[in-house]
Amino acid sequence: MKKILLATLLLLALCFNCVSMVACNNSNVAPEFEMPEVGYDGSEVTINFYHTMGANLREVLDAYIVEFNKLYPNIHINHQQVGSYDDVRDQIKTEITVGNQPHIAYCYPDHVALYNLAKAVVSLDDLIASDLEVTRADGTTETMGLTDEQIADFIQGYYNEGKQFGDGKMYTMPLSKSTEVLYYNKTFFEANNLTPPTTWDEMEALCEKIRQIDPTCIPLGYDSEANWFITMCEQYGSPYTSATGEHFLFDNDTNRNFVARFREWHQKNYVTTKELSGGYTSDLFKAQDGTRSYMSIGSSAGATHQRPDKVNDAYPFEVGITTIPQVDPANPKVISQGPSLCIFKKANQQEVIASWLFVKFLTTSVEFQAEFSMVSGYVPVIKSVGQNEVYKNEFLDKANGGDFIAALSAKVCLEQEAAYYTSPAFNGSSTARDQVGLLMQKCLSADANGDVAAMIKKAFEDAVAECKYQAD
Amino acid sequence: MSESTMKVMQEKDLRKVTSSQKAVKIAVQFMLYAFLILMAIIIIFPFYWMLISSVKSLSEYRLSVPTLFPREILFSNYVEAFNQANLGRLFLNTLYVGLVSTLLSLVITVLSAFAFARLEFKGKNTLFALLLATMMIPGELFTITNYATVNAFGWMDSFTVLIVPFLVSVFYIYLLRQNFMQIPNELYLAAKVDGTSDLKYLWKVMIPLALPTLISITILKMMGAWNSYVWPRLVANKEEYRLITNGLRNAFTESTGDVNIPVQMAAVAIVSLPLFLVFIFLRKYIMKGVSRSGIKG
Amino acid sequence: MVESKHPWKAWIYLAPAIVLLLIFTVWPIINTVRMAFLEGYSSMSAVGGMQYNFGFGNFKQVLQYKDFLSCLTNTMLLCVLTVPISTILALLIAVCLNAIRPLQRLLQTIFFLPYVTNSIAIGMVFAAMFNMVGSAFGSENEIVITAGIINNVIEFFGGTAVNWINAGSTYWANITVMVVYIVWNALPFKILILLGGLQSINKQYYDAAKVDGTSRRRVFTKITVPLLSPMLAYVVITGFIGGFKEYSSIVGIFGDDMGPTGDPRRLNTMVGFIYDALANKQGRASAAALILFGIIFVVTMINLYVSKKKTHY
Amino acid sequence: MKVVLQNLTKVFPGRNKKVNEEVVAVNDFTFTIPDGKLIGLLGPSGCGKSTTLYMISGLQKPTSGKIFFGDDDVTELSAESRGVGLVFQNYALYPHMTVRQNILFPLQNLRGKDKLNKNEMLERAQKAAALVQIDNLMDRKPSELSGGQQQRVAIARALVKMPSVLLLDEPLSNLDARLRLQTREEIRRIQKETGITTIFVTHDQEEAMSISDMIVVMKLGLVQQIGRPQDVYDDPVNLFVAKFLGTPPINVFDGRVENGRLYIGEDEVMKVKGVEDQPVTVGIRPEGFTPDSKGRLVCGLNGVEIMGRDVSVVSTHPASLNPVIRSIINADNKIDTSAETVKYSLKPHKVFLFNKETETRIYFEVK
Repeated sequence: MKKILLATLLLLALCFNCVSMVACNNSNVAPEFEMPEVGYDGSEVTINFYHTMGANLREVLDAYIVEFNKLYPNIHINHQQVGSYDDVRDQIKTEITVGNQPHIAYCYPDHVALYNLAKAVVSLDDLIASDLEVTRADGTTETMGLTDEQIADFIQGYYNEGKQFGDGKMYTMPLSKSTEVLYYNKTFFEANNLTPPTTWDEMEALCEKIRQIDPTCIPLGYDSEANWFITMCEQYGSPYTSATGEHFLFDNDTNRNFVARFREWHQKNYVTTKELSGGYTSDLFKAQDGTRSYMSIGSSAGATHQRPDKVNDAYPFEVGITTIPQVDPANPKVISQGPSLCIFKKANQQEVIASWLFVKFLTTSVEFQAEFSMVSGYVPVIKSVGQNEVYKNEFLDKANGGDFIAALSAKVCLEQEAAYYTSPAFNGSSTARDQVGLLMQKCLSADANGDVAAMIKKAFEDAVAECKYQAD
Repeated sequence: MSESTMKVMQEKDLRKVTSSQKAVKIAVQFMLYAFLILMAIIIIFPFYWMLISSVKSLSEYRLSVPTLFPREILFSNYVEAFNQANLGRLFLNTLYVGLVSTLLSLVITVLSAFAFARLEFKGKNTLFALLLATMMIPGELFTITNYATVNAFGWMDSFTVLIVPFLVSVFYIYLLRQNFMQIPNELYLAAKVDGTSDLKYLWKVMIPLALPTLISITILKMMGAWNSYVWPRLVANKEEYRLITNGLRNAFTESTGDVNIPVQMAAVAIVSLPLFLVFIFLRKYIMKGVSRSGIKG
Repeated sequence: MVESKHPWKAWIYLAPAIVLLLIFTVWPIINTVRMAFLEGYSSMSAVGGMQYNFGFGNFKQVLQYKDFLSCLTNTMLLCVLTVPISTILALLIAVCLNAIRPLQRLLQTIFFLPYVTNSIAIGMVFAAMFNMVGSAFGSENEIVITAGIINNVIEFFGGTAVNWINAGSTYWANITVMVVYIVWNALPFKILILLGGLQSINKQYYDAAKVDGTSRRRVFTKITVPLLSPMLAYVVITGFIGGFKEYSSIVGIFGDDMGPTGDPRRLNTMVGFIYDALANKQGRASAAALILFGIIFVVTMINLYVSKKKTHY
Repeated sequence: MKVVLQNLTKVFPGRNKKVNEEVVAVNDFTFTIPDGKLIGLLGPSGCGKSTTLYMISGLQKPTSGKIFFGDDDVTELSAESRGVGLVFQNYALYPHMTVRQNILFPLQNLRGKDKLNKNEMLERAQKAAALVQIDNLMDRKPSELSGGQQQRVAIARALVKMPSVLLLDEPLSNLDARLRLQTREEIRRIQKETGITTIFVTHDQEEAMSISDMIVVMKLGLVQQIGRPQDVYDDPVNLFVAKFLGTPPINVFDGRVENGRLYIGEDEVMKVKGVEDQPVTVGIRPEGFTPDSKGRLVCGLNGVEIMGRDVSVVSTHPASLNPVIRSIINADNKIDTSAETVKYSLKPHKVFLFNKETETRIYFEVK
């Protein structure tokens, strides 16, 4: 045994010597994208696309790949569901280190910030600006880039998300989006003559009232602690993070104050969250007895999960959907989330261009956007979908709090189009998001030992320290 | 000399001595069994809990006072778990990877162990010590570099990548070498005198004698394939190469909302069952393999 | 041993093993050491062409990190608690098993069962058993709904339910659960080794002791334990090495957050720390791994030294 | 203390559970071991001698029968209450204890009023060690001792608690030939000095014969013969005992008695009075041959081995049941080694006749 230990030391010493010998860097970085003069030359390429789509969405995608291939028969799309968003990120992360990344991927802004450490993502500005003409298989042509009308058709909040990286460049195209909406038990509200709140002050009063009506209830459930924190920052206009300079700005009095306020709410059983209740708050919202809630703030894409199960072929109550409460209803802020698409650098520029053509097809095709939205419950990213006849007639116009709840949710989202915000993305932005979520959980539930302010102060400081450590 | 003993004997009523001795013996046996059975219940309870939970309905599972015997037995959880995860394919993949890697691993292990146990060459002991030293380094670290390596070899998404990187286990070499060392050297000398080749000797003498160890290694290796999770997830995510643990895990992370624990328990039970069966039938070899590693440590 | 006429022959036998080990074990180790000393190394930014200084920056960052100490203390605490408890318990069980005839094999099989399980899967079972509130709010008219079986047992015996692992649970409650689970997990191997050791003790020692009228306790302390001391040393040393690598059992109970809701990373360990850093900060992860290795090395040395003093013959 | 064995029987259940075959290890053993004597239990392996010893020690319980120490029935008493000292074949010295700790161990077990204080214990341990002459090795570990020294430690450990009976299981089997001779004298000496009733088990007849006051010859669980070594040697009750005792072993021939004359093969070798005509097995001790040109037993001469004072003559005879006949003769008797045959006359008291079937002794009158 002693011998083994000595040998181990020897081995390590040996390794140490080797280090100097292998200090070379295995640079797998793909070359910067440069637009070839010919644009797309029609060459045969295979494009790998990583996403998280379930089976029903893959069907939609497959159908539109067929459509796309009518225009570009030589671009073969090979798509793959990798798992969750995090799985996509982790998979690509490891693949980038060996230069094996896909061409296109579902992404969140912080993923792109991470990939960009390796300078792996193509900046889309040149492609968007390009006025090269591309001839398609059916003889028609299209502009390589985006026309002004196409750009204007995007919901601006969604489109601008692609530019949140601090260098002014555009890296992602929005594919389908969601936000947070307030679901409320319309039947209950009407029976008790309540109106959905528009501000947080109204919310507080409302919660008190509901607690009087049903003392065992928790009136409000807020699914995502992190979204809650970040949205409050936006609504108050207080700093959260910055893409440049000092990144982590969220430790300030405004933010501590609203956290302290929500802590009181939690103590009074006004509110709970996903982590604190141990499950999506829709479970409470849908519950028919026991502890239940009458309002739930959750993803607009999850509307069907907020609908109670049918009893005797009828919904026990009707669901109402509205914008989440605001600090200033005149200047509303709601979060923008949902997947975007990014394109990775490749040695063969034709592959990049082909990827772009496909991304452009998915994001600007009204038919695809409409169908994808209807199947997924996500919101389309272009406004003209609202004018699409099928979408309008078969979907939006039928919106109600029962069978067509997804449409109702989409409708609310489309109506608040001006309110979308996105937060800066940089290396460490996801840590910040995680940390403020944890901070909310902790501050709402932890035993303060009598000194709430001190506990909150410590939690904020810890969160900032953790963010800095992770970003360092 | 015997006086003192005599006195003791006379003072005691012999019959009393014997009967009290018997009583003590019975009491001690009783306590032994009580302790062991109590511990056995504690050990086995989680498995029982898993099994009963796996056949409960979700509402029964959530009762405030859990039932120790399910009111109704729902095998539908198993069907659901099985369907959700495409278990048939996963089973086959895992079996394939397990068998091939076991076979190759055995060959490599036997050859190396033989070299370390019977052949003489310069630097043997140093090399062996170095090999053992690698066992002390946390294996988690190998992942990043190995990922880059297999990718450079172009092995991504294949059975190769699931099999080759873990073919050599220093631990198995060590185990088998210890076993080979116990085989008297005279047998080898006799074989040499008879003109038997090394390979033939290995095949005809060493392997039969070390068979229990080889069986133990086989089982441990198969168990490894059955339980592996981190590496396959990283390098072979395509459905056609997916292994059982990953398949199950993926099947349950995709669903939104809270997990249906009874179905999850059913899945855990399905994954655990083959191992239990193997264990029950080959108990002796597994235990021998594991304990041999210990006794010679 | 036989002096071979062809020394190269041994190398042919060893070739497959050595080639694979060089590629998949030795090279990763070398690479790890390299990454540990490249300040701020991450494989992503390395691809991006970043250049790194050679130095101790990663080690400094790891050691100065606010949670490093808690990872270390968690790891140490779990080691110091679980190794003695599991060893003593395993010793008792092994001795008892060795003293009975009927049912011995059945019980032996049962005690070995945890060895053939996936620690993450069975961790989920334990988590369910120790749960305070159910995974969601159910149908009864109170907030605390599904108490896990453990709390039911406690209440059955007149105690009050303890919040073991849920939001707001105390650190020591968490540690208790971990200790129970880790001990449960560690028992089979230890029992097996110790039982094997016991069975290899020559029965005549016990006959001799019996003829000499030795009491059971004295037989245990003066004969069994000393004769078993090499095996005891072995299980303690491997227990410590394994203990310092504790990770998946905590994931099993608490999930990837390594702590109760509202206080993630509370129970993080050294290996957990390494895994956390492994995602994006490979330099730091490597440095932490080397630190862990150093600690294991020192502890093993101390163990060996002590066991040399304490094991007899 | 005298030890009485009364109809002692030990039956082991068969290994094979399905076939209910029992093994009778000891069958109806009755014997009184006089106080202060050295008794050797002798027999080939599997004859039940060790089982008998273990029953006396209390480690094994007899199936039936009784054991008395003095007048006390100890049959149901467990080993620790019997106050016996037992020395194991492999000594069973605790490897983790020094010689002193090993010897002290039994004393430290004493409880109640037998309990000794530390000094008394040390003193007694020292005395016991001195008795077996290992008092200079007290701080060594057993692994640092030679086989003979370990043996002595084991005896000291058995003696230190002043047992009423000392039991030795194959005490010499693990020693090399020279040590064996030396140690057996040692055992004899210690036994005489302490006067403890001592029973030892051996498969080596020479060992048993050389030091025992009495020997018990056993075979397959049955006692064959009990007696003083010389008596048993000179007067074996059956062929087995005759064969088992003596080196070189007894020479066995096919023979027959006709008209009061004993024939070995066709050679009429001597007169045997009072024996009916019948085929017999003849046993002749090696020292029972006298080379004699008028001898009736004519053997083919194979060779002569000089053993110092004696010579061993190796010869053959068609009626011999052994491949060769070995006879020990005084070196004064000159043998013509070049001759093809050697003729013997026989010493009648070294010739035993046995029934061909039962192998029991057939006595005849020696003139």
